[in-house]
Amino acid sequence: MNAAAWLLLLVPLWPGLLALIFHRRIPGRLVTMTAAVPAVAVCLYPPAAAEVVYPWLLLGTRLGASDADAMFLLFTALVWLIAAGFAHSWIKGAGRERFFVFFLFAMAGNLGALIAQDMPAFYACFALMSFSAYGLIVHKTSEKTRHAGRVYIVLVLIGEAALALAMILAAGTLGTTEFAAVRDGLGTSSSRDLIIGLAVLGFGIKAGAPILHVWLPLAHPVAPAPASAVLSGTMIVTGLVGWLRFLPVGELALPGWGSAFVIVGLAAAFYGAFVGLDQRDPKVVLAYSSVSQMGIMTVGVGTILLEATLVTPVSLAIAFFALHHGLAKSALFLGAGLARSAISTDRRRTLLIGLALPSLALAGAPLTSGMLAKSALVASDAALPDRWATLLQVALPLASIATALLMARFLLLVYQGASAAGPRVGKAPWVLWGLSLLLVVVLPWWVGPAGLAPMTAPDVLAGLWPLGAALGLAVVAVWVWRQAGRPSIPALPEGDVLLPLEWLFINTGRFFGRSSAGAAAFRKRLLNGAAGERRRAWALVQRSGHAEAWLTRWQVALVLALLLGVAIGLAAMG
Amino acid sequence: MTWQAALPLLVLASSLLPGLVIFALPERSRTLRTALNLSGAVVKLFLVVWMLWQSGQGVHYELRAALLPGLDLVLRSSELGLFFVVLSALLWLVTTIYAVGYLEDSPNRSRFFGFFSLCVTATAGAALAGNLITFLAFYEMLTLATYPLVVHRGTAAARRAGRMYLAYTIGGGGVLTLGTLWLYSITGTLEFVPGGIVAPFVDRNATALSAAFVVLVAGIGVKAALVPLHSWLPTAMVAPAPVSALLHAVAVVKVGAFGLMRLVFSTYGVEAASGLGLAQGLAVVAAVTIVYGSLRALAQTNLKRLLAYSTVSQLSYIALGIALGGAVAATGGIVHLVHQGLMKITLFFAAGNLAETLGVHEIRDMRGAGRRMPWSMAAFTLCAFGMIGTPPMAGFISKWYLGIGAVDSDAAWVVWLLAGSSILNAAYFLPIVWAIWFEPPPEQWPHDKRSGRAETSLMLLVPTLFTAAMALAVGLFAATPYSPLEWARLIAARQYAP
Amino acid sequence: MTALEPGSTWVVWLIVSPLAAALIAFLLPRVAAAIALANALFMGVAALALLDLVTEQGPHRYSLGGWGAPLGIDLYADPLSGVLLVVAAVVVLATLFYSRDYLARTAIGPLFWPISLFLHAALNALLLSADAFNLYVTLELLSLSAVALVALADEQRAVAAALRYLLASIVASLAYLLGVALLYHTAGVLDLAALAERATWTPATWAALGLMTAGLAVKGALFPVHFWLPGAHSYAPSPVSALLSALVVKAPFYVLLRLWYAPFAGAPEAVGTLLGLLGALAIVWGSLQALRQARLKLLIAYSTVAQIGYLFLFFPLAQSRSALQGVTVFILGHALAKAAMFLAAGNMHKCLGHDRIQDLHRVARELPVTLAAFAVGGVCIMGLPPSGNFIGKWLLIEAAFAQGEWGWAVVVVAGGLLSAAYVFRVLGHAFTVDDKPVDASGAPASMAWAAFALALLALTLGVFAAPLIDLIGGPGETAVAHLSSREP
Amino acid sequence: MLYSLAGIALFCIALRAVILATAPLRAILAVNVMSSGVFLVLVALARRTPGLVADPVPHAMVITGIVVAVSATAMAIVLTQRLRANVSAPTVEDTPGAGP
Repeated sequence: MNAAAWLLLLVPLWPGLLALIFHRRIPGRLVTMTAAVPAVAVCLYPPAAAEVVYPWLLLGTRLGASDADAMFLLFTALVWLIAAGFAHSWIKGAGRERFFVFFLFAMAGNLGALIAQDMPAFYACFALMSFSAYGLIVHKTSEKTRHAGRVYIVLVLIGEAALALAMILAAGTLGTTEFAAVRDGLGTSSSRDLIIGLAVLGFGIKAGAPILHVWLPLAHPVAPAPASAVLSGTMIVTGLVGWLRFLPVGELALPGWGSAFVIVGLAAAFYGAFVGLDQRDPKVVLAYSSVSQMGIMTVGVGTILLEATLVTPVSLAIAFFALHHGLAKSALFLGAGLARSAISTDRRRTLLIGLALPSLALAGAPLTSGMLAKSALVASDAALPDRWATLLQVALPLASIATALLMARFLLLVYQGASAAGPRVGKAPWVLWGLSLLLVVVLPWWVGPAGLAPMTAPDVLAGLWPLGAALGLAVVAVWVWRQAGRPSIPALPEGDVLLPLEWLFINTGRFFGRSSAGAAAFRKRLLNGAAGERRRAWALVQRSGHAEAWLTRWQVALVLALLLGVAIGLAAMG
Repeated sequence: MTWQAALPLLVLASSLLPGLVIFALPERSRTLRTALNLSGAVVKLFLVVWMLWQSGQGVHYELRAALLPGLDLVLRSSELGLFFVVLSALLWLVTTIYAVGYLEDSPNRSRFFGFFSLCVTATAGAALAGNLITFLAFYEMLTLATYPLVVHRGTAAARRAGRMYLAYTIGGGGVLTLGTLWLYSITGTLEFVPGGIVAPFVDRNATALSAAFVVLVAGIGVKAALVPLHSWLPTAMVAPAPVSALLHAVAVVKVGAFGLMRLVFSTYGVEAASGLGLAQGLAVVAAVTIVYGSLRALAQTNLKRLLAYSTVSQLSYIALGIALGGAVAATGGIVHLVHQGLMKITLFFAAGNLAETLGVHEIRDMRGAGRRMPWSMAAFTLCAFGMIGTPPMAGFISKWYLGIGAVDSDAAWVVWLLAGSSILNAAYFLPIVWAIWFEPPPEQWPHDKRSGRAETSLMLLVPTLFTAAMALAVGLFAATPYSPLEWARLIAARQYAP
Repeated sequence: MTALEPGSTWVVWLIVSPLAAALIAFLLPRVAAAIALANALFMGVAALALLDLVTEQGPHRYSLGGWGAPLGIDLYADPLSGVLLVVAAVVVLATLFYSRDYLARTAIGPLFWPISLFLHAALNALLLSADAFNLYVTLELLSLSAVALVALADEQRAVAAALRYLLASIVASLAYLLGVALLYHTAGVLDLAALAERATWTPATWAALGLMTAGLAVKGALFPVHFWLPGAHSYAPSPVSALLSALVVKAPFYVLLRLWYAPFAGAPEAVGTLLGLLGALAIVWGSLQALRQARLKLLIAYSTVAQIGYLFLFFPLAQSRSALQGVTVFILGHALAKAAMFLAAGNMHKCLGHDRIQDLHRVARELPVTLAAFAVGGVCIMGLPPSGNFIGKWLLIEAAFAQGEWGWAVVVVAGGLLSAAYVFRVLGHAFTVDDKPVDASGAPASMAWAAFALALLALTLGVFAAPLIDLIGGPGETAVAHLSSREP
Repeated sequence: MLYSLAGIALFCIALRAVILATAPLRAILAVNVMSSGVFLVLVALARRTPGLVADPVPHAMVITGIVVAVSATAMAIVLTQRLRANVSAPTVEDTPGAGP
């Protein structure tokens, strides 16, 4: 194995090793932050061979990070790196070691999944990430946390099962475990739609697709800030990556699935924003914003499914969008966390200004990464069939408006909620947060997709109008609200559709519980019956003693002997 | 006969003789007993590996002794048999170390280790058996050698469990005898031959062959814990942890599963078994067992009972793999013999560590155990995830191959079954894992025996960690040459060779 | 026929030596044990030599004093009798070895040695008898010595059981003798070989069959006329129980077997089926009774009742060659195993002062070898491989399948399961924990090891069975051929 | 022939007596009568061959049989006596089920 092969292997291995070595005592901040260094190194110095095969690992593993994958890997690694440093001073008290073990394992899984190019390896990393993330969510012990954890883990399990099914079916029908071959052959698979459906479900849970998103608004507010940052910034993107790996993107057009993706994506974009607006907790607002943003990326996936030729530019655009979103969202979550600590008024101002930066970026303000990302995504829409192109041209700006409103709401909530009562934090988190802001501003320009047209004045204007519209809408809304006498608006519950879903789940559970109780009772009756039978049989055996006593009486026995002789004699007659 | 040719016999003797000597040892000669035990185990492992290596060189071992006219006792080195015997020899060594540590101060150790050795002798014999009647002989021997271990504690519960164990296994043995004879009366031979012995009779004796198959499966199914013949297994969990390990991973249920393989692969042959519709029937029984075992496990409150039901469920993956009728699925089934063994033995070791060190037997008492015994509980967690089928643990590899094999054999329903079963596995394992790591530990453990700096005696901890590491390694490096998977693939390919 | 063939003196020695030893033992009680053991050893050698002879040269006939039939006494040996002689010698040797210590502190020694030697002589003579009347005489002598041995137990119940045994045995013998008379009436000969030639299938033969079978069934304790056995076998001193259960009850069956191939070869199938049914019932009933016993020796005695049932399964299956082989191996296996169990039970009785199954705690700990002997013997009784019983059962089932009568096969297997139930009922109690101390000094190691040796032999019998089976194939083959030629 | 039938009748009558006997002594006596019946049959059979010389074989059998019967009777009486030493009215029954 050459150096490149080792380096790729170290991407997931190094965080895992750190977790194992330091499971009792956490090392210094810098050592912790090195966990993500191999991944960054892979991005900065791309190995000569794009992909490396490890025939001895698992069922024959293929690792590599080229093109879009490298972009995914880069921002993921950076977000983890910052989050690791942030967490080092942020997480305190009991369970600190446990948190870091899970944190590092989740990191290993997340980074590993991004470079895994075959199904078993991807699945292994994906599972490692998903299960470890549970430990991040339930770090603070409370009833709310446990509830969020339960919902999360149930969905994870459903997702894992769906993915396993999809992968096994794919591998079984196509005879390969490599994603490239699966993408090639999936169109010919006899159970194509079943496999795709399962993959949509399995990755959709991670990516926070509508209805499957319910864990997000529950998990984010309860998780510590750095955990939320990586959950929302990077882990949910893995679902998206999964789609890009697994679905036959670029190989054949699947109009049905493509339309579904676009529609569902748009629905998520608006639905997330809409529900998010009516929330009271800034972190919940951010979670819904993630749902909304993931919706936009889902639209991107749908575009490729509609028009296979778009695969190269659009997947790059999606990766860039994910990068922009990941950096911005993690900065927001870290900031939202800082807002809950004890801060002075000065610091509060700094915080709000700092938070405004990624907020603007998310809203797609000119000169921000958001603007770049959106235009990259929209650039290829022209190649789509007309009605889709039209729809997207109308819908995406509207989505920007919604996002802008949501961000405004977020800033407002942070402003209202900040107090001096929270726990004290040191300097390091602020520095790291600043670093993340810096990345939000700088990095997209550095790695921005090649061939992106330089920003022109009309572009800037085009980027401005949604912001203006949002501002107008906000003003109108506030005015209307005041006119109406400032009625109190009932807050939508966190996790919105979770309530009916949970009701359904619990009642189904009750039903099965009842039937299983019935089955248990039946079983018990059966067992009792069997025990009764056994007792009766045993009593019968005991009572046979009387018969035996009779049989062994002298007279009876001799008569029997006589009868025996007679019977034999008779039988002998033939 | 050179000693080379007698190798199969030496393999048996390497545990039989120490066992017999140990019976005669007084209770207090601890060192000698331990030395005998360990040297026997090491020698056996060495011999088995030697035999394996020689077989790789093309040496064929076969020992025959006339038993009946036209029917011999045969010991033979076959790929499948070697596969199993290596597994049991390795796990025996580990379990012996564990048992020495576990039974530190308990009475009747000579008796215990004597029967322990007999058990492994019987298992090795069953693995190397070259025909059905030899297998039957060792099958019965195993039943008898295990009984004293099950009732070792001598309590009322132990005796009840022993009775139940016997009622099932002796009954199973009787049924197996009947089936064997029936088959013999049809075929006139009982040799284990790749491709089976029944092919020439399929046309004329289809009904009788099918019926004999059902009888044979009913006989072997007792040890393989197929529903509804499984009830003895959860009851037998009253035995000490090393015995549970032996029952669940090394010997008893494994011989049952191995017997099913022999039945399908070497006696009936894959073709005849599928052609007569027998394999499909077996697959359905296995499927029912998988689901039923998991459902029952959900309802348990005692850790070892839960693990026992989990075994019931997991073991049928092996039967399922055999029955699906394709090389890939068979690979999954065969390799699960090893994978399930490694994972389940770890789980039982960990459960034993809890019971021995902290006096914890019930699941509700496991809260916070991760803080007190992190290594044991990490091993437990790892293998629990393995049971669920999470990569890169061993269980994933088995399920993956079973699933792909099922698709291959046009039995996609099995894939759904596997997914459902995984969810059920998660449903009963994850709450435990959660309690171990996320619940606060109690003020006072039921029966804390703190000793030394390690969380428990090293004799208990090291085997646990070793098997856990193995369970991880065989999954992580599944594609490496000489891994169990590669080996299973080879064996399966032979069975399905045209 | 009359010429003294080389080596044939073994036949005579087998009868004369124990008789002479009995006489010496009676006259010189101090050396009785030594004489008896020496004789038993010699019997083993002689039996083996004879077995070797008949294997090499075929069945062997010897006329005592050169008189020859009909008035003289002919002795006849073939592999079947040879094998049984060997096993008789083995069981007697082990039992007598055991008895040396068993009888150490009792008053019955002086009588035990001569009578047991006499019993051995009678048994050997029976196995070597060539005609129906000599079979009667030897059978009667065997019964008388057996009764005497039972009565040795210094206990009222034992005497009562012995008396009952004696009376039943006399009545049965008389029925047998009447049958012999009827046979002689029809055929005019008594020699079995000649009877086989000359017997005609007339009402007198039917009556003879009925009388003789009934008599032998009583003596052989076939269900439902096993009434004397449980008492006699369980109240007798343990070594006596061993001899009785292992050897003596097999003798009537042996006689019936011989008759089956000679005068009654033409008996219709119904007779065989009837005997087989009774055998099946014996298996079930005997096992159930064994299961409910509270005392160990009674349990073993009832186990004998059940095991005798297996022997009678031979009759419906006699068409197949493997049936005779099976039943022979079964007799061997049962003889060794049952002797081992009774000896082990005697040991426990001696140490614990009782043989209540409920209170056998700690036996596993204090008497491990004894318990091992019992357990291994029990395993053989269950018919698990590689015991002789397993081989026997296997061959019986094979015969059943060969004849398409799988019902018998089910009975054989079910009987094995039932026997497992009662054997493990004992073992289960033996493994319980209890703190009452047990004085193991009452059972010297020699006793335990004698029992264990027998059990081990029984267990490994299957491994040596193959050559034995081939031996039995010889006469069995001719007999079966003979039988089938007579089929209408 | 007549003697044979008489012997058989004697056998049957005595058998009935044995069956009905409860006291050992009665049974012993009945058994002896039974044996006499058998011997009668045997002696009668000796006439079977035409001519004046009787068949010696049945005679030999009878003589042997008498010896056996006498010794058996003797033993039975000894046992009865041993029983009587402890029990006032011994019977042929025993109860194996009840143990010490």
